Amino acid sequence: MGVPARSRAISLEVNGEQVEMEVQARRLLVHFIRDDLGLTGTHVGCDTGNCGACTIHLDGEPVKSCMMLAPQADGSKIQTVEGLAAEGELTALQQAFNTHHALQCGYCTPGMLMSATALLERNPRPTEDEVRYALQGNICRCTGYVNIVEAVVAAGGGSA
Amino acid sequence: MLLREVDYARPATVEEAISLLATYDGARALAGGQTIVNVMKARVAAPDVLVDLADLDELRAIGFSSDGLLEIGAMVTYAQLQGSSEVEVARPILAEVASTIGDVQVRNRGTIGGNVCVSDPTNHLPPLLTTLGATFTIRGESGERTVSADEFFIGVYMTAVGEGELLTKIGVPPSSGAGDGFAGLTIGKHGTYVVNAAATISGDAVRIALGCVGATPVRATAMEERLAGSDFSEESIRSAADGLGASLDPPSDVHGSADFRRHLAEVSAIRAVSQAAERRKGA
Amino acid sequence: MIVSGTKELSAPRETVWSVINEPSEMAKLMPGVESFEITDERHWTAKVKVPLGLGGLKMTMNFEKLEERPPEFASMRAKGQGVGALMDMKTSFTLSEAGEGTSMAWEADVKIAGPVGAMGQRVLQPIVNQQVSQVLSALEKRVTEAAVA
Amino acid sequence: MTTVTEEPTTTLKRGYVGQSIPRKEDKRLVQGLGTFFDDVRRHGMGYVHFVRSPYAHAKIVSIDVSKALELDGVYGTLTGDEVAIHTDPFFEMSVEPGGNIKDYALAVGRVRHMGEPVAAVCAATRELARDAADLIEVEYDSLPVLVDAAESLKDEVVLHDEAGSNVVWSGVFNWGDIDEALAEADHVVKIDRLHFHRFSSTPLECAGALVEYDKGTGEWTLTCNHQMPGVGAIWMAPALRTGIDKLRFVTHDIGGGFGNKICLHPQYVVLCLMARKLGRPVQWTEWRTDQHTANAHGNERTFLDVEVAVKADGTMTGFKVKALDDCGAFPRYEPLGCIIWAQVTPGLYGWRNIRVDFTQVCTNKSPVSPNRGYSRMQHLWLTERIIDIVATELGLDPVEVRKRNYVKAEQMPYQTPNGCFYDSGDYAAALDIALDLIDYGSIEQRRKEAASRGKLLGFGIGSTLDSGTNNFGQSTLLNPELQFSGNNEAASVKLDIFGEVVVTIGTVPQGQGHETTAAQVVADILGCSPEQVNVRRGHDTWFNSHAGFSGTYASQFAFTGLGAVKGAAELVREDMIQLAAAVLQAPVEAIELADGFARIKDGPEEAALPFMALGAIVNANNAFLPPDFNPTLNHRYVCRPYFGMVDTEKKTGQLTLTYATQIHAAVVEIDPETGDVEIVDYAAVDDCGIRINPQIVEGQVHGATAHAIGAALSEEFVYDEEGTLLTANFYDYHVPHAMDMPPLKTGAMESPSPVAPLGAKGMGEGGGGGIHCIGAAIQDALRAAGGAIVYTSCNPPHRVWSMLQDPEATRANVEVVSK
Repeated sequence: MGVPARSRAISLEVNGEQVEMEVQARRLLVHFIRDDLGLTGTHVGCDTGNCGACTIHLDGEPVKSCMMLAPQADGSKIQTVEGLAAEGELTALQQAFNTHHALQCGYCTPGMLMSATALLERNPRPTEDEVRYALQGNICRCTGYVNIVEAVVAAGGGSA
Repeated sequence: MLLREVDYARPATVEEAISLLATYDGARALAGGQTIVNVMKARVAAPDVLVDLADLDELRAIGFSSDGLLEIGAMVTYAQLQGSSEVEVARPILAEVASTIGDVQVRNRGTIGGNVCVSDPTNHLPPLLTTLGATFTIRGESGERTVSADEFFIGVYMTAVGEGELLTKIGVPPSSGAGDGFAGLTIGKHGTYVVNAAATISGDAVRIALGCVGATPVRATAMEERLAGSDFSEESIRSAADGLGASLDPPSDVHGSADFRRHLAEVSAIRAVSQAAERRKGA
Repeated sequence: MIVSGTKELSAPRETVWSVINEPSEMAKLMPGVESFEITDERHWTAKVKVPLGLGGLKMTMNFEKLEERPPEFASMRAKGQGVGALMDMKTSFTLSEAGEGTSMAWEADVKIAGPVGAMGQRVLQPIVNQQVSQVLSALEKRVTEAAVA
Repeated sequence: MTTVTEEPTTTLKRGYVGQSIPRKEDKRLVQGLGTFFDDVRRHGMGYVHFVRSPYAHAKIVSIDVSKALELDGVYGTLTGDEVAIHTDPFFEMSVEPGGNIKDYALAVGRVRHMGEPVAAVCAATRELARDAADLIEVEYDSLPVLVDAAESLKDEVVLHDEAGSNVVWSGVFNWGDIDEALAEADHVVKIDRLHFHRFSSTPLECAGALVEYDKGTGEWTLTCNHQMPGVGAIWMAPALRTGIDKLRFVTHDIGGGFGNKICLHPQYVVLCLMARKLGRPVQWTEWRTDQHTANAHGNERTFLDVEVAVKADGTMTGFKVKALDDCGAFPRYEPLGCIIWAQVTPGLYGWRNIRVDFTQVCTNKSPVSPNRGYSRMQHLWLTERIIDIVATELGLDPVEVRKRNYVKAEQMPYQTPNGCFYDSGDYAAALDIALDLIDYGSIEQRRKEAASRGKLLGFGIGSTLDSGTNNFGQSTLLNPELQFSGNNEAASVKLDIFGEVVVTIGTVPQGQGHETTAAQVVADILGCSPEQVNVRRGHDTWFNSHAGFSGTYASQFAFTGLGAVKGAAELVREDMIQLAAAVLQAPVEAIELADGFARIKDGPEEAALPFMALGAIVNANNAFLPPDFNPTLNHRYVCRPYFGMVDTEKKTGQLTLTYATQIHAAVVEIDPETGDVEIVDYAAVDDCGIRINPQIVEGQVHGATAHAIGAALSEEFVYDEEGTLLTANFYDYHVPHAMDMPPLKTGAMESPSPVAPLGAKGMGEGGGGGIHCIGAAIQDALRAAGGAIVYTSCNPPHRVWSMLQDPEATRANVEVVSK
C-alpha cells in the first residue's frame, strides 16, 4: 500500500468519465489534465499558485491544479471547464460571460468560470462582494474584473 | 514549474505514515501541498519522498477533548475551519483569520498543520496560535508528545516536528470570555503579510505575538507586562506599545525596510490588542 | 547581506585556531554536511544539505582559504552552487585572548543569487542566522571538548 | 457599478457598427475550446528548457552540456557558441554607440542580466528538459553590476564592449523657445528628480512557440503568440541568414499581449536552430518567473532638472527636462522609446515651448519592450506630475489649472509644437463628466468625514491621450539611415461558394475582439449579419493578409485594421453589386445588398440573389459571364494612412494620426499609520471617437485602468544591488485581484476622428490615467500630513509611509522661483 514509488497508477473520474493511467509521482495535476488527457481548456498562468488559471473542481470544490500532484487526485472526481457545457448548451454563467463581455483574451476565463460556478452552486444569488471574495484567487489581466463580477452577479439573477 | 523526481506514498493509517517518514531518508509529509508543491516546482527544496496524508481521516477531525480543549486535526483545511460550528463556538478568531488566508482554492486544500509546519514567518497562524496558547501534538514511532507554541516554532521552515514524526493535532483552549484580535498590513487585500500581530486578552492578562519580524513568532512581552491589569483604553494600549518596534530586529525586503516593520509591529500590536479588548466578554 | 558577531569561547586561542583552521574539523561543525573532500591545503569541497523543514536545500560548496595569520585571523571564501541557488560567502574570524578563553569576532558577507535569492528575501537572513548559531554552538562544544582533551 | 454614457452626437449612419453586440470569440473561449500555442501538439515534439543566468553580469567561463546529453530522453542542446556560429547578431535600430551592440539569441561569452538564456536543452517531456537543464554546468566569473541608469551613464563599467559606452542613444528635442519662456515666466517651478518605475502588463499567458522546420523547403513554421510577426520576421530572418519568406508565423488565440510579446525573436531563433539541428518539432513555454525576469519590462525613466514656466494666472508656457531612460541589458525594440513619447509631447496642454534632453542607457536588468501606453505613458506621467506639482506649489486648483491649460475644443485639430495634429476632442468637457461621476462637489465634506475616521482623503486627476496609428518614420529622428516610414495594415474579404463571408486579418489580436468588430464592419457593408461573417482566428503568414508591420500595437486597429477590412469589404461589395446587376439585368444603382441578398431596391421578391448564388456563380458556374467581366468576390486591401515625411532637422512631423482622450479621477484614503492607500471612488472617461462596439471599448478602459491601478500601488520590478530581481513572481509582484479593484465608474464621449476611415480612433492602451490620478490623489491627501510631493509612479505602503515620515525629503526636490 504505502511503499513510496516514482509513479502511481491512478484512477479518477474526469468530467463524468472514468480515467485510469500510470503517472509519474512528480506530474502536476494540471499537466496531467492538459498533456495526458488533452483537456487544454485548463490553463497555466504562473508558477507559484497565484493566478488560478488552472482552477478545476476536485470533488466539487475549486482547487488549483498546479498545486497538486496527479497522484493526489487518485480516487477523486474532477471537473474541468470542458465539463461545464457538456451537453453543448452553454451554462447560464458561460452565457452571462458572453453577454456582459466578461472576457477579453480568454486565458483566465476557464479558471474564473470554475471558481464562479462553485460559488453559484453553494450561493445561487451572490452579492458583488461575495463574488469578489470568491474570485480573489483568479487573476485577470484584461478586464479589471468589472464585467466578470457583473456577469457572475447576473448569472445568479442579481444585478450589479 | 516542473518538479524533480520524487517518490510518493499514500499511507492508510497514521502509524503507517510515521513509519514511512521514519524509514525513508528525506521523506516529508504532504498535507494540502499549497506550499510544498510550490517550493518543489521552483526546485528550491526537494524532498526525496512525499508521504501523502490525504487518506488519514483521523487528522481531519475537529472536536473537543475531555477537558474541553478544541482539538483540530492537522489535516483540517482552512475552509473547514471557516465552516466549523465547533470553531465558531470555541474560538471564532480561527475561522476569521482562516477566511483571509490565500484564496478560496487555497483554503480548500491548505491545512492548519501545513501552515504551522511550514513555519514561514509570513504565515498567519503561527502568531495567532502562539497567543491562543495552542498546543501541538507530535507523534513518532516512540510515542506522542505535546508541546507549546514557543517550543514548536524553532525557526524558518523549522519546527519541533523531527524526522520520522508527524504533527497530528493542535489543541486550542476555548475563549471562555477572552477577546482575540488579529491585525497587520498585507500586500493587497487578503495578501501576504508584511507584518502581523495577534493578541488575546483573558481576564487581566494579554498575550501578543508578532509575525514577519523574526524567524518565529515574537512575543511582545514588555507590552504584555505593561498592559497587564490595564483598562485597555486606546491611550493605555498605545503607550504600552512604545518601544516595541525598537526591541525588534526584523528583516528588510522589497515590501518594507526593517524600520517600516518595526513601526508596523507597533501599529499591528495596537490594533490587535484594541480589537481583542473590544471583543472580550464584558468589554 | 552581512552578518557579524562576537562569541566568547572557553578554550585557549590555540585550541580554537586549530579547530577553525582545520577543514575537516570545520566540516563536522557545519549542519547538513553529507560529504567532504580536500583538494589541497587551500581548497576543499563539501556537499551539504541545508536542513529545512520543506526538504532541504542541496548545495556543493567550494571553499578557498584567502588569508591566515595564526593564531588570530583567518578569512575564506565559499562558493556554493545548488539547484535554484548560487551562494557566495566571504567569512573572517579574528581571535583574541580573553582571560582563559578566547573571544572570536566573526563576520560573513553572504550573497545569494538565483531563484532562491529572489524568493527568499524575507527568510534568508533568519535562515543564515539559524545556520550561524548552529555552527557557533557546535564550535563551542567542540573547542570545549578539545580544551579538556 | 455605475456606467454613465453620454449620448453620442454623431450623424454617422449606424448599423451593426456602434452596437455592443456580444463577441463572436467568446463561445469557444468560455468552453475552454480556445487554442493557445501551448495547446498544440506535434508527433515527436521535443520540449525546450532554457538554462538561465543567475548572475546579472558575469563572464561565461565554460559551459559543459555532457551530463545533460547523457540523460535518457534528452534530444539535444544548444549553446551561445553555436548561436554565434549559425546566426548573425540581431539588427540594431540605433546609431552609434547603441547601434554597435551585438545581441544574439543566447548569451555569447557574457551574461548581462539575471535570467538571460545561456543554453537550451530539448527533451522528450517538459520535466526531462528541466532535469537536463539542471545538469548543464556553467561556470561564471562575476562582473560589477549596474542597476542604476545614472551609474551606467558614467561608463565606469561598460556592458557592451563593442559599443564602448552604456549609452544607447541620446539627443535633444527643442521646440519653441523654452529659455525665453522661462525668462518671461512669473514663476519658474523646478523639480530635481521624478522617477517612472519599471513594471509590465504581465499577460496571463506567458510567451512561447512550437517551431517546425521543413528540411525540404528550408521553411520554419512558428505556431506562437508573437503579437507583431512582421517585425519579428525582420529581426529573425537576417539573423538566421534566410529570407523572410522562410518564416511562417501562425497564431491562434493569444492570452494577452500588451506589447510584452513583441520582442520574442531571441527565444524564437533558438527554437528555429534547435528544430533544424534536431530535425524535430520543438516547443517552449515560458514560465511566469522567466517572463518577469527576462522577457519584457516597461521602460523605466528618470526625469531630471525639470523647469516649468508659469504665468501669474496659472498659464504654463513650457518646460524643459532631462530624461534618462533605462532599457535594460539589450535595446531590442529600443531606442524607439526615445521618440515614441513625442507623439504626445505637450500632453493635453497648450504650452508651446518644450525642450527634452533624452538619453537612454543599458543596465544589468531585463530588457524592455513596448508595454501598454509605450513610452507615451512615461511622458504623460511627467506632464501630469508637472501640472499637479505646480498646482500644489502655487496654490492653484488642480481642476482650474487643467481647464486653463488644456488645449480647447475649438482649437481642434490642434497642431502640437512638434508638428503632430490632435484630431478632435474636448478635454474640459470630458473632465466635467469625470468630476460629475465622482461627485467632485462633495470632496471637502468627504475629506472631513474621512479625517474623523483617522484617514487622509485625497482627490486626483489624470488626463492622458492614447495616440494611435504610429508613423514608423519617427524612427528616422533617431537614426536617419533607417528605411522606415508610414504604416499600413492588410485584410482580405471573400465571398465563398456557398455564400460564406470570410475575412482574414493581419492584426494578430490578443483579446481585443477583432473577430467581432471586423464582422460588424463587414456586415454593414455587405448587408448581412455579423453571425454570417467568419473572421478567421489569429494570423497566418500564408493567409497573405498582412503587411510589413502587421500586428496589434500602437492603438491602431480601429484605424488601419478596420480600415483594411472596410476597404476589402467595399471591393467585394462592388463585385457583388456588379454581378447582381449583370444577373438581374438591372443597373448597378438599382442593386442593394441587404439581409444576405443582392436585390433590386423596391423590386419584386424574386429579383433577389442570395449570397450563395453569387458565390456559386463566380467560383463554380461562371461560363456565362462575359469575357471582359471578371468579378472575383475575393479582395485584399491595404489601408495606408497618409502621414507625410518627418523633418529630421527640426524633429517635427505627424508621428501618429488619432488621439483618444482619457480623463481619470480618483478619490483615495490613506491610512497614515501604515501608508496603505485605498481607492474609494474612481471614474474613467474615454473619448475615442466613434465606438465600433461600445462594450468592447469599455472593456479596454476597464483593463487599462486596472493595469494603471496595479502600477500605481503595487506592481514594481525591484532589483537589489546585485541585479537580482526581487519581484520575480506574483507573490512579490502583486497584481490587483478582484478584491483589490475598486468599483469603476465609466463615462464616454464621442468626438469622431476626422481622419479615420470609420471616425473611430485607436484606443485600448490608455495613457496610464490611473497612475497619474492616484499619484495626484496621494499627493493631495498628504497635504494634511506634511505635504510630501509624489516623486515616483509607484506608491506602495512603505513608500507612502516614508513620505509621511519625511515629507521634507520630497519637498527638497522642488523649488519655486517667483518674480
